Amino acid sequence: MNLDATKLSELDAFMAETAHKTNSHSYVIAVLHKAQQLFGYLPREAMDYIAHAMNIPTAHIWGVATFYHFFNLKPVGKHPVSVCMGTACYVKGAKLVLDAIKEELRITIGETTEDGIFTLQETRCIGACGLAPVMMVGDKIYGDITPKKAVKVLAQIRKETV
Amino acid sequence: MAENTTGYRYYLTLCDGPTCMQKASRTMRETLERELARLHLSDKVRILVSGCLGMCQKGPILIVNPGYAMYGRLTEEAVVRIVEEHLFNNRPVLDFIIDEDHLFNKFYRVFGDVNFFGKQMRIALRNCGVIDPESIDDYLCVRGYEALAKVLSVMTPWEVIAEMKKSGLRGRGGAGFATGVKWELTAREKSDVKYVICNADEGDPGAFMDRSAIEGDPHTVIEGIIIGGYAVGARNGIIYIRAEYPLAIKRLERAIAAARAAGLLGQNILGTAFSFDIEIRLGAGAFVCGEETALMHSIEGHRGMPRPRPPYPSASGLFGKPTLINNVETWANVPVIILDGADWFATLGTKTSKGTKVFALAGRVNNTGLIEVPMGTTIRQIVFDIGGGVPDGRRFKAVQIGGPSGGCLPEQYLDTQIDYESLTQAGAFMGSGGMIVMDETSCMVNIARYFLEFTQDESCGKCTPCREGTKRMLEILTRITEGSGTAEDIVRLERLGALIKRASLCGLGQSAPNAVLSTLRHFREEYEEHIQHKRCRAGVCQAMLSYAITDACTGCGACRKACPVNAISGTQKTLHVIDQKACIKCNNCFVTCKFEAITKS
Amino acid sequence: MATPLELIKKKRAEAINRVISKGYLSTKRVYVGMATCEIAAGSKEAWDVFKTAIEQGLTNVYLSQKGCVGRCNLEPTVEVIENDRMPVKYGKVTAKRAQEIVERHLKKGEIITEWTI
Amino acid sequence: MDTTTVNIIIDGKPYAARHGQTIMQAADEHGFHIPRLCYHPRLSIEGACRVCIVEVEGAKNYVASCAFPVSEGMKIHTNTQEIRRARRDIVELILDNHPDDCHTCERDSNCELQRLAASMGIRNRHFKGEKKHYEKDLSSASVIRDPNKCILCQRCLRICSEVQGVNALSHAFRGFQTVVMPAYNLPFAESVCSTCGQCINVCPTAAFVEKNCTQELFEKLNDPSIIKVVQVAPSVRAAIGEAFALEPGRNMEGQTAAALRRLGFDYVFDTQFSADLTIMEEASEFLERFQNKDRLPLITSCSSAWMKMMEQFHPDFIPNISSCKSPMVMMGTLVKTYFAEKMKIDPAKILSVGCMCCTAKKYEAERPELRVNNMAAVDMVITTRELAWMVKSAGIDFINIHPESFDLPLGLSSGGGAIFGVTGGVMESAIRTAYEMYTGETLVDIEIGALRGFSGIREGKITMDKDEIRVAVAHGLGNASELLDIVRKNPQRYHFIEIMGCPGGCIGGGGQPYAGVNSMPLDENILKKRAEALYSIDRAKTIRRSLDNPDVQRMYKEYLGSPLSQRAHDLLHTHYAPKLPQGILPIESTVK
Repeated sequence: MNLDATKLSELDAFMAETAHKTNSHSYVIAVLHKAQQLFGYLPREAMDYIAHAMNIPTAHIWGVATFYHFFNLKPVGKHPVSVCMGTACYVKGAKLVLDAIKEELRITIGETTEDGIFTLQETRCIGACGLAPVMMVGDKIYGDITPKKAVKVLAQIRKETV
Repeated sequence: MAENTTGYRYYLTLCDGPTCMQKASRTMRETLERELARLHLSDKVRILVSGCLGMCQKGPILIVNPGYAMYGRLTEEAVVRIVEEHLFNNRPVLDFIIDEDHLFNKFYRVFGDVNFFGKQMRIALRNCGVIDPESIDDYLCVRGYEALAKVLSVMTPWEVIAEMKKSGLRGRGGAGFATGVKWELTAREKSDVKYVICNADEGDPGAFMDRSAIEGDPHTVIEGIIIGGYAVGARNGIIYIRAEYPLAIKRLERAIAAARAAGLLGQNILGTAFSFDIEIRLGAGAFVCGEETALMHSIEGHRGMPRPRPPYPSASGLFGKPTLINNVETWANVPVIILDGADWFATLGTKTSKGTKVFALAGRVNNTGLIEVPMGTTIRQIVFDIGGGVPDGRRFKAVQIGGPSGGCLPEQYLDTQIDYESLTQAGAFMGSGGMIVMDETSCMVNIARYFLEFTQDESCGKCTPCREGTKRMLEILTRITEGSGTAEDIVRLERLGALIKRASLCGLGQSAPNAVLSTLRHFREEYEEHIQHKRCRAGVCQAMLSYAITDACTGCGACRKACPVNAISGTQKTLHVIDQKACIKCNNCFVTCKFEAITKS
Repeated sequence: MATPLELIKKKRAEAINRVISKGYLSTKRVYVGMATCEIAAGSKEAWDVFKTAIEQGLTNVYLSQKGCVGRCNLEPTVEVIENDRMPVKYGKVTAKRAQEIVERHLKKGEIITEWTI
Repeated sequence: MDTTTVNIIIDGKPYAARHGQTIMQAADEHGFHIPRLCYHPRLSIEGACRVCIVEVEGAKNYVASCAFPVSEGMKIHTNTQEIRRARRDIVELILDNHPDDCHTCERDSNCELQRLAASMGIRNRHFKGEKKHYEKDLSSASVIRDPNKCILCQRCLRICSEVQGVNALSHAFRGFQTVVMPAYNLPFAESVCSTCGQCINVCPTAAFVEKNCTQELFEKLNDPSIIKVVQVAPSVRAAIGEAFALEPGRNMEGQTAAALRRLGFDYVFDTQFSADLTIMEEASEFLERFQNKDRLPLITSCSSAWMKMMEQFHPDFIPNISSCKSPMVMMGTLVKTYFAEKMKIDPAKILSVGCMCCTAKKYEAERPELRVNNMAAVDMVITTRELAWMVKSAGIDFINIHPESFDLPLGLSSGGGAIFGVTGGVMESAIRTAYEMYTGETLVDIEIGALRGFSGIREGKITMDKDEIRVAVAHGLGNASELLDIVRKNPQRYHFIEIMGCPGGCIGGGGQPYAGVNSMPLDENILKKRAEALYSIDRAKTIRRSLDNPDVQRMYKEYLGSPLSQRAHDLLHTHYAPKLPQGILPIESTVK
């Protein structure tokens, strides 16, 4: 896979900003954040690119990228779907919502639907406990969600996307 | 719950701290009630009793809202005049008003939401929900950065440290190490470079104190950090914050930029020789990075895995340099302590735990939310007075304090005071301040399993007890909740729990078994029921449930349609039946039925 | 040379002036909760309603955002402060409710008691 | 070093310790051997396995003795019932996520975990549950990676990064899912792994083992249509005794030759012979470059892990690398040419086996550019460990066997060939020969002290006629990279450099016997004894310089002509090319 040249130059610019700082290597997590923001996930080529640019062994980059849950190692669907599994949401039935979504989309956590529309993620508390249980599609938060409501919302989004 | 704020003309807050009590605040109350009745104001004025307001030398204290008139050194004669002149004739009595420019008290000016806020005392969160967090002007208006200016004008770093030590402030992130001592240890190290870190990697499920504090009042945290930098001789500050908090990050960035522009950060702060700057570093979704050595590894660009201590960060921390780490709430307390004084701060709270503590109150409680209460407040006051008790007429069962590292306390511990030692003794943990109320519909085994699943998932995998041990504990708990536990499983849980607690490398591992150990201690019978009688009294553990349809069934057929495995049969308008063998206990029918005709037991 | 304390007092005075010049002394001050939780609950929509109302000519109103006060189950919250009146805090302020608050409270001075906290 | 004395109490009795020591170090000095697993004296402290926990009075929790410093008055309990039980439970937890296949495991009876479990007295298993399951990685020619056996002690990745500077490995994922793997979970063969095999050396279990080809070899040895030829590297004889529980440092040259014949080899040759040949070529190459003012420093090429690393990490040094093939490959080449011609054997019928202290030689043997007349120069490489196992398996009484000599014409060697196996040895040998080649005089002081010992980088000077030759030696790939950095900054600093991929040189190779019951892998005292074995072979020889080896001289006369002749060039020299993936050398402290 070849990385998009425009995005790559944006990544270069970001790395250049950190390069002159003291302990510049320590900014690798920030750089990975930037790469994920640009590419939607962390393609191996991007990690390789960063490794060479920052002079950090690839195994080390891989170790960091796999340690933190925030980083996606596989491409993500157009609409990332996440169900909050924080305590408040859990107590109010988030698990049932998650199960319903799994069944509806026929994928499990970390997977993307075949049509590339949805990726299912599990998330820690997003701080909207008053609205528990909560589901997020992209940046939009759906509160007081039930298994049925969740399925309906997703169906609607799929219809709009296709 | 919605309180009619306009029904009363005035709200009075009467300080009920021990000193004020001694100074007869109780007789004041009687006088007050008598006078109000005399002027037929009883139903127009609401009297609230607050915890210690920390102005003991001027007590007893009475605050009249709206308007926020604070009366001090009350005497009976003063009360009579206040009722007559202020409450009846609407003219504040200037003679008794004390002019206190305390920082914390800003809060009372604004909130009439008395049930919820009456027992609270806001220090760390004093500006949250009061000022515009994106405006440094707003912050300056409420004496923002005055503590910093004071420190730079009239205090040496050692005086600042002495003040912090005197205040009795302890780390709000977990174990409660004395903040002043931590500062002193870092200050004593000789090094050309030192770091000051704000730990905002709040990861407890159901806790959002740090996010709220930063989103609501970022400058307070920043001011605290700068003061810390001055005290320990650092020039570099770092805020390590979860990437999952974009708004908080944005507000911090804005606040830092504004502070720089105002000469409050950067070179020669406020024209002095002191220079200091702050940068933001993002976490990336790892609970263990709340542990200080893991956090530093993460800032250094590594996997967030803890290392053995010593060396402690104060001696060898970030990039091997002396480092001071405190969490958001701890930093937010600093400016208040500097401005209002350690002596005042030390009057708040209990013998060993001073000041206030923020909690995220959630679960089966009427008023969920973020609260700040003086140390020493009882759990009962929080759950029932502030939280408004358990909804739907259900029975309180337990409260889980301290998130995944904490423990569950049953009813008989409701009168436990909030302080580090009392909570630990009871089997809970101050933690960063998650507080989840549970009623009879919560299964304690399932709750323990939930928290263990969390810590197990968040284990970094470095040390054996945590990596392997929590996995085994989770397997055992899962078996118990699925009805295949054995009597030895309890022994195994206790054995593993004790091992993990004492042998793990870091605080995450050491506290991981708490959820299990505390429920085993206080709710052992529930475990035994699950194992011996295959019964979950809360009706949560699906494997132990059986669903049945009662006579209330109208034969509408909704449950039949909702059942994914066609386990429900019945013709229209006749009683439906569930085939127990086919039922997968998915709960769909139970949710679907409009007539409460489906029971689970 | 001015001490830091003197400097900060000067800065505060300037800040107060700036806040006042933004209309702080207006008769009604409206604070909309704008923390993550509030925004998730829909406070941005409520904010837009107030903002639009002011742009369309609503006067004597000072609009500001604020952080979360902690009333999770009642978010989004909006607070209206008027001189010499008990501050009023509204809970669960949807765009629709915001519109009514504009019409009834801000324009006519009526406190919509059933929505107050 | 801080020498302040600290008084401590271990298990109720007072002892003296030094300020700055860890509890484990202090306890070790007083005869307390606290059980340990992830600890390794050459590596950074992890405190991860928690096996070495002790109780310290006043501490809330157990402390890891490998990491916790002693302090005045500290009261330590290493052996209470409670701590024994805690340690036992920890080891049990490790076992619960470990395959229960000890009897069929490569490390059976040689496994640190097994020994530990035995010492804990684990008789029941309480916490059984899910075990991890991963595919073995068989892609590498040298090293097999089996994550199922891994107990996450992190020794492998620490040695790979801290000692070797290769950083081929990292933890990936976390918690129960943590696995040690190369970047992107690619096959090991596609990584920057140098195949040095140090991960095998330090692994307490069988998570890393060499690619074993003993069964295949046994089969071939039974095939009468094949002429079986074997060569033995210098370091094998210095270490193989340890695999038979002999004390380290015993020279088992004769026993090895005899055992190889019992195993069925037709010809048993000595790699030390081709080491002498290497010196002839390399010394000549050096002098040629020196006199022609060609690119210097010349860097040795006999370590195959170093060669792979060089191509991936330091391709800018390719012009500096000696074009000489390694002694093993020179020997293999000559077996299939010179020897075959001389014996009138069809070289295609020859099985050429290398018996090496090294796992990287397995990779080297497969390099296509080293083929000779379209045949592999070396068909198969077994390590010292594999040889020891074959000897045992074949029922050969290795300890009591009557020593035998190597076969001629490829079995006679000088002392200079023997010391190839220890760091600095190649340089020492080369100087012995080059001096005479250059000056026409014999070097009197033949043992060059400055080049001996185990410090990571060593320098020396020798005056030949009026010319000063500055040389340097590095062992371990991490030191090699450090030395090259010095050269990058100051290209004129050295004329000649020896680099060995493994700590201590070949004697510390990735194919050497596992550490015994009372030692740690790569124990420096054991390395010293192995080195001494080779030095004493050298001392015992009358011929100590390669150019005095009469069989080498004969070979030039009869077959090769002279060093660097066209024929020598065709058969004994090779070339290098940059390889992917390109390695990355981090600047200090970027890796943890």
